[in-house]
Amino acid sequence: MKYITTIESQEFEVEVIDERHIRIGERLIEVDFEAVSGQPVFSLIVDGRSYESFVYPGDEDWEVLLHGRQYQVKVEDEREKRLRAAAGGGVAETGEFHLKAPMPGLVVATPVSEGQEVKKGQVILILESMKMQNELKAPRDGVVGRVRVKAGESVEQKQRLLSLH
Amino acid sequence: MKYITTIESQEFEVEVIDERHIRIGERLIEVDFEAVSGQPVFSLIVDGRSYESFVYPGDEDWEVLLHGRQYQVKVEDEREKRLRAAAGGGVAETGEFHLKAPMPGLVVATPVSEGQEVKKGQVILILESMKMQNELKAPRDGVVGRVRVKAGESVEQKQRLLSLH
Amino acid sequence: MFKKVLVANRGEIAVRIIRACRELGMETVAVFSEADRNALHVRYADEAYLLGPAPSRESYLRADKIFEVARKSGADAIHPGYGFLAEREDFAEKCAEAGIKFIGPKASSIAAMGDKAEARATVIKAGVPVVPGTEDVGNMTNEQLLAKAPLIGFPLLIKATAGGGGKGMREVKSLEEMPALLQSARREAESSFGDGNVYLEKLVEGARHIEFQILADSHGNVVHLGERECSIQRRHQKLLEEAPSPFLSEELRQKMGSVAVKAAQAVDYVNAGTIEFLVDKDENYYFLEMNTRLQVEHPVTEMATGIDIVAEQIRIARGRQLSYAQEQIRFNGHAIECRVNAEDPFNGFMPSTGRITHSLLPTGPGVRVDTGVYPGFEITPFYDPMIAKLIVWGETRAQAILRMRRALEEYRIVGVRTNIPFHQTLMDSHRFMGGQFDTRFVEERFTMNDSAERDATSAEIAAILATLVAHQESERSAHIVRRGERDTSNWKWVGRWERMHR
Amino acid sequence: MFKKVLVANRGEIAVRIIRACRELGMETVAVFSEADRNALHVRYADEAYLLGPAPSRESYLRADKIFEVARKSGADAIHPGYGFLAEREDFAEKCAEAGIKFIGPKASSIAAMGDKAEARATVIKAGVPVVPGTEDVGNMTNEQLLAKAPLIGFPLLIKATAGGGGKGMREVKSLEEMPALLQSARREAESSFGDGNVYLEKLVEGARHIEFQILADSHGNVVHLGERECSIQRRHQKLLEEAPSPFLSEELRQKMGSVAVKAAQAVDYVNAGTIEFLVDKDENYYFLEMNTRLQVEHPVTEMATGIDIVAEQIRIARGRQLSYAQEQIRFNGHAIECRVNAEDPFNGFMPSTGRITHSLLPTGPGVRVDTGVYPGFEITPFYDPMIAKLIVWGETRAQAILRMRRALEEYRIVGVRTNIPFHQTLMDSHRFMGGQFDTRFVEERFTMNDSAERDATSAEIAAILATLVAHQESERSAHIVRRGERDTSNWKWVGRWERMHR
Repeated sequence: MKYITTIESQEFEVEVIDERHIRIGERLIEVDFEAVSGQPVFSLIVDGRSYESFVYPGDEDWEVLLHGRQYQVKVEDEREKRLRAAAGGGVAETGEFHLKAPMPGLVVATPVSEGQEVKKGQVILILESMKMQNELKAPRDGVVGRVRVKAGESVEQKQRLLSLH
Repeated sequence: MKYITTIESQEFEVEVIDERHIRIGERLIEVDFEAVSGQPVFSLIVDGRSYESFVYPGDEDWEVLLHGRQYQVKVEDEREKRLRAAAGGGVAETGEFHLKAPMPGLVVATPVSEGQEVKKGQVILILESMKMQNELKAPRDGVVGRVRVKAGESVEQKQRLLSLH
Repeated sequence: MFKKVLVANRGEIAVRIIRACRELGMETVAVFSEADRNALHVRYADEAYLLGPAPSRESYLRADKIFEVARKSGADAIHPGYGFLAEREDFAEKCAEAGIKFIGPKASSIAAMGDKAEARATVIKAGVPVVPGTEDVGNMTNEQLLAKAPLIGFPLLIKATAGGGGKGMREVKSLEEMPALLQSARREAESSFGDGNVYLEKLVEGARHIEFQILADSHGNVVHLGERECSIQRRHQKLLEEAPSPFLSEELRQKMGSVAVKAAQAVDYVNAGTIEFLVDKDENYYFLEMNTRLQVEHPVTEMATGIDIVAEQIRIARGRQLSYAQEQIRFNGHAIECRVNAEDPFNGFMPSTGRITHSLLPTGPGVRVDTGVYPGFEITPFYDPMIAKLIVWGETRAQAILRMRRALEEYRIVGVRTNIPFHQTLMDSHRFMGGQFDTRFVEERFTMNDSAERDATSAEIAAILATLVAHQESERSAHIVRRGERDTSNWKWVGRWERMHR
Repeated sequence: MFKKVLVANRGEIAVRIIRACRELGMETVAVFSEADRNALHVRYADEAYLLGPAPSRESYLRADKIFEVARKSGADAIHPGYGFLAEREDFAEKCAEAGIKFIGPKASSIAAMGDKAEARATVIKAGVPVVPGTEDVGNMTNEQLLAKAPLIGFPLLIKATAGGGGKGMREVKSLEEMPALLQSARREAESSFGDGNVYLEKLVEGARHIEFQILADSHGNVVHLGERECSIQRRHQKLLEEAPSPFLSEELRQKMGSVAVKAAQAVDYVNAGTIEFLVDKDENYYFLEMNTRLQVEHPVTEMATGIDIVAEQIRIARGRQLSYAQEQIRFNGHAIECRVNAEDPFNGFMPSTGRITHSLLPTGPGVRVDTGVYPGFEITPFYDPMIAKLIVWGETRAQAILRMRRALEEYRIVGVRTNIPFHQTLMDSHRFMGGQFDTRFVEERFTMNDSAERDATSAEIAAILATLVAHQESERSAHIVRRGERDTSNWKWVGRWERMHR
C-alpha cells in the first residue's frame, strides 16, 4: 500500500511492502515495529536505531510525539490524495466552527453574545477545570452564532458550547 | 447469599446481603469493596480500616495474600457444604495424583521409574527453568505410574509429567 | 504524644505524608471524596473515611466532617498538607480546641503570615525589605484598590490575601483592565481558598523567585535549609524548582538565609515554613510572603540536604528539639524537580482528564517520583492538574540536568496528556542550561516545538511511525469487515465474547 | 576515548548501564534475543540489534554476534554487566584485539581471579587467609575430587570454577552423595557459564558472607567502598544485601578493607570488583573469591556512599583517575536491597512465568527501584528469575528497615508470583531486626506463614475478601447465562465483539 505522508509542508512517499519492509522515496528500509503493552506507544527499530513514540489519532491528522517534540502528520493513501486534489485542495476556512468543551468543567463566563463579531484569539468562553480558569479563544475571525451554555453550568467533555460563523 | 468460609480449621458464616452489607456470624458489617484497575487486587474498607489484598483462584480454594501472609480460603455456599457433608467429607487421599509442570521448562532428570515406590517429599523430577534446577517432590507416599517425559525434553506449563497412585 | 495522624489532603502529598508516618511507626487515617475512593492515599492508609462529593467545598474543605472523622477514628493529630485547609487559622485553632495536634504552625502565626497584608507589615517591622504594595490594609474594596493602584504604579499584581500557588493572582498593565481582573482574581481566590480578599503588589521586573525553607521547633530553635530556585513559572504557577539556585552567591545565600530566619522569628514560628523572596538582577531581595505549611517543592531541599522535612515536621509537632543545628546542615550536589501536570503543552497547556491506562516510571540512581496516580486511576476535573513530581539529584547542576533528561525521556503516562514534553524542551534550552532566566522566561522567551530545532531524521521517523500506525488501523478495520463476511455462523463470536467476560 | 557503548546484557542491569551512559552523554547500543524484543533495555537504548533465539547460548552468550554488532554499530566500548560474558577472559581479550574498550578489568586479572582455584593460590601468596579447599589445582576430574574430598572433610561445597551467584554450587554432607551432586553442579555450571569445571571448599559453619567493593584505576590507585552484608541467602543465592554490615566493628572493617585492597593489587586489578569473604562468629575472615565485574548488589554501596559505581567504571575505562581517594569516601546511613524474584515463596520458591498485567512501584524519599520489567512484559523461563531490585536508604538500620517495610507493602506486581511476601516476613523477623543471622538463617531458622503469627482480625478479613470475590464471580457467571438466555438475536454480541477489537 502506498501513502503520501505530510508533515507541515514536507511530503514523504511511503510504501508499506510487508510487515518488515517499507520503501520511502527510493530507499527500501527494514522496519521492526511493535505496539508496547497494547497502548498507543510504539517501538520502532530502523537500521539499528531504536525509537519510541506516542502516536495518537487527531481530528484529521496523526499526532506523533517523539523525543519531546510533537509532529502533526497527515497520512493519505493515493486515492484519498487524488480525491482531495480534484476537490481543489484545502479545507474551507469559512465553514461553521463549533467550540466544544476540551474537558469537563464549569462555565465561568461567556464574554460574547450571539451576533457579536470576534477577532481570532479573542476570549469567547471561560471554563473552570482542575481549579484553573481556562480561557477558550476564537480560532479565527467570525461572528458568534448560538451560545448554548451560560455561566454556572457544568459541561461534559466535547459538549458543544457555542458556534462561530 | 450465605456462605461457609473456612481458613484452616476456622469456619466463618458469611452472608452477602447486598453490595454494601454482609453479616458475619451475628454481626452486620458495612463493606466498601472495589477491584483495583481491573486486576485481582482488591481494596476493602471495613469499619474505616483500609485493606488491600491479592485474591487468586487456587485449584480448589482461594488464595488471599494480605500484608505479606497467604491464607488458603475455602468458600462454599450452603448447598455445596451440605453436599460435601453428605459425601462423607474430605477428599480421598488415595486417588491418582498427576504431577503437572508448574512452569515451562526443560526436564533435566526423572530419578524415578514406573512401578517404583516413593515416599512423601522424595524428588520425582528435576525441571530447569530460569537457569535454576527445580526439584519436584512427591506430595504423598505412592507408586509411580506412567512417566510421560524424559530428560532433555521441553515441557509447557501444566503439561502432565508423571502420575502417582 | 500523638500516635495516629489524620491526613487532611489527597493526591501525592497525602501519599507523601502517609509514608512518613508509616516510617515513623505511626498509624494513618485518610479522608476521601467520592471521586477518590480508589486513590492511592486511600489504599495506603491504615484507615479511610468518605467525606462527601467530589467538589472540594463538599469534601476536602469540610473542616466539620474532618473533625468528625478524627473523633470517630481516634486520630490525635492532623497533617493538612498544602492547599485546602493548610493555611486556615480557624482550622488550626479548632484543632487546638478539640485537643488534636495540628502538624504545622500556631494559629497566630498562620494568621500573621496568612493574611499577606498583615505579613508584610510584620516583617517590615522586623527590618525585612518588601515589594511596594498595599502593605498596611486588609480586606479592601474594589474601589479602594482601584484608587490605590496608580500610587503603586503599573505593571502590578493582584494577589489573593489567603493565597499561594499563584491562584487568584492576576497581572495588571493598566487601570482600565483592572476591574475585570479584580473580579476574576476574587472568583478564583474564593473557589481555591474560600476567601475572596485580594491585595496589590508592584511587579518587580526581571526578577527571580527564590525561597528559603525554614524549620523551627517549639524550643525556640530556628534553622534554614537553604534556598530553592522557583523562577520557572507559567501564569504564576511554578513548573520546575531546583536547589541550590544557580543565581545565588554563597554570601547572598548566608544573608538571605538569616533574614529568612528573622522573618520566621518575627511571628514566633514553629514547624516547617517557607519565606519567598523576589531577587532582582542587581541582587536586591524583597520579602514576598511566607507559606506557613509544607511546600509542593520540598523534595528538592530533601535531596540536597538529606533531611526528611515531613519527618521533621512530625518530630517538631511531638515537641522534640530539631535534629540539626544550623552548622550541621550540609548542602550536597544539586536537585531538580519537574511538576508533571495533566496538561497538553502543545495545546495552550489545556488541562487533560481521563483514565490512566498505562504508566512507566523512570527509576534508577538519583531519581525520585512522588505521585498519587497509577494505571487504572481516573484524572477528574475537580482537583489540581499536578499528578506527579519527578525529582532528580546529581553531583552538579549539569549532571542533574542530564539525569532529568533521561528520566523525562523514560517517563510514560498514557491516557491523559502531560507537560513532560514541556520539561524536555526546557532541559534542551540553552538559557535554562546557562541559568539565564527570570520569572517571565517561560511566557516571554520560550516556545514549544520550535520547528527550526527539528532535525530531518526525526521528521522522517515521525512520518514512518504515523504511516505504519495508519496502515495497521486500516488493515484492522478491513479485516473486521472480511471476517464478518466470511462467517456463516455468528455463534462463534458469541462464545468468544462470553469467554472474555468470564 | 570511547563514545558509544555496547551493553552486552539484558534486564535490570542493562537498563542500569544504559542510564549511566546516557547521563554521561554517551551513546548506547543494546543487543537482544527474540524473547526480549520489547524489553526495557531495547526501548531505552539509542540502537538495538537482534542476536538470536531466546536461549542464552544462542543469543547473550554469542560473543561472535556481539562483535559483529559492535562493528556494524561502530560501538567502541563494551560493558558486559554481570553474568553471561562478564567474567570470560577470552571475551575481554578479543575486545582488546578488536580495538574495543572492555569496561572491566584486564583479561589477565579475570583469568587470575576467574579461575577460583588460581585465585585462591594468588591471594594466599599475598598473605590473604582463605577457606581450606582444593586451592592448588584447576580442572580436576570427578575421581580426583572424590579422592580429595575426605582430606578437606565434610560438610563441603562444590563450586563452579567459572562461577558466581551460587550457580553450580552444591553442598555435600557425605562421600556417598557426592557423585550425583558433582554431576548436577557441573551441569548447572556448564549451562550458566559454558564451563563445567568445579572445585571443592570446606563449609565454614555459622558464617557470614561479607564482601568489599573495590575501585581501581589504570594509574595504580585502589580504594574500597566499604562492605556489603550478603548473608541472607537461600540455596547459595543472595536474596537481601545491606551496607554496612550490622556485624562488623569499625576496626574489623578497616582491617578487611585493606586486605581487600591487597587482594585486588595482587592481580594488578583495574575497574570495579568485589572481594568476597566468609566471616565466622569469632571474627575470623577468609577470602572466598573475587568477582571481577559489577555486582547485582552494587546499589546498596551507592546509596551508602553517594558514589555512582557504574559511572566510575566508565570513567576508569576512559583512563581517568579515580574521583575519590580512600579518605574522601564517606559512609552515610544504611542501605538495604531486596531482590524481587518471580518465585512463589508459598510454594517452595518455584519460579513463576507469565505476562505482567499490572504493576505499582513503591516511590518516595529514600527508595530506588532498578528493574527491567513493566506491565505488558512477559517473564519467560529462559533467564534469571530476578525481575527487580528494591533498594532503600535510611539514616539508621532501623529506619531503613521501616522504610523497606512500607515499600514492600506498596509494591504490586500482578501476573507473576513474586517473593515480596518472603521479604515482608523477613522484615518482621526479630532475628533479622537484631542482626542475628548467618548464611544458613533462611534455610534453617526461618519459615514463611507461621500461623502462630497471624492475628484473628486478619484471618477474618481474608475470609471476607475471599467470600466477596467468590460471590462476585458466581454472580457474574449467573449473569452471563441469563444474558445468553434473554437474547433472541445474537447479532448484538457480534457487534460488541467487533467494537472491542477495533
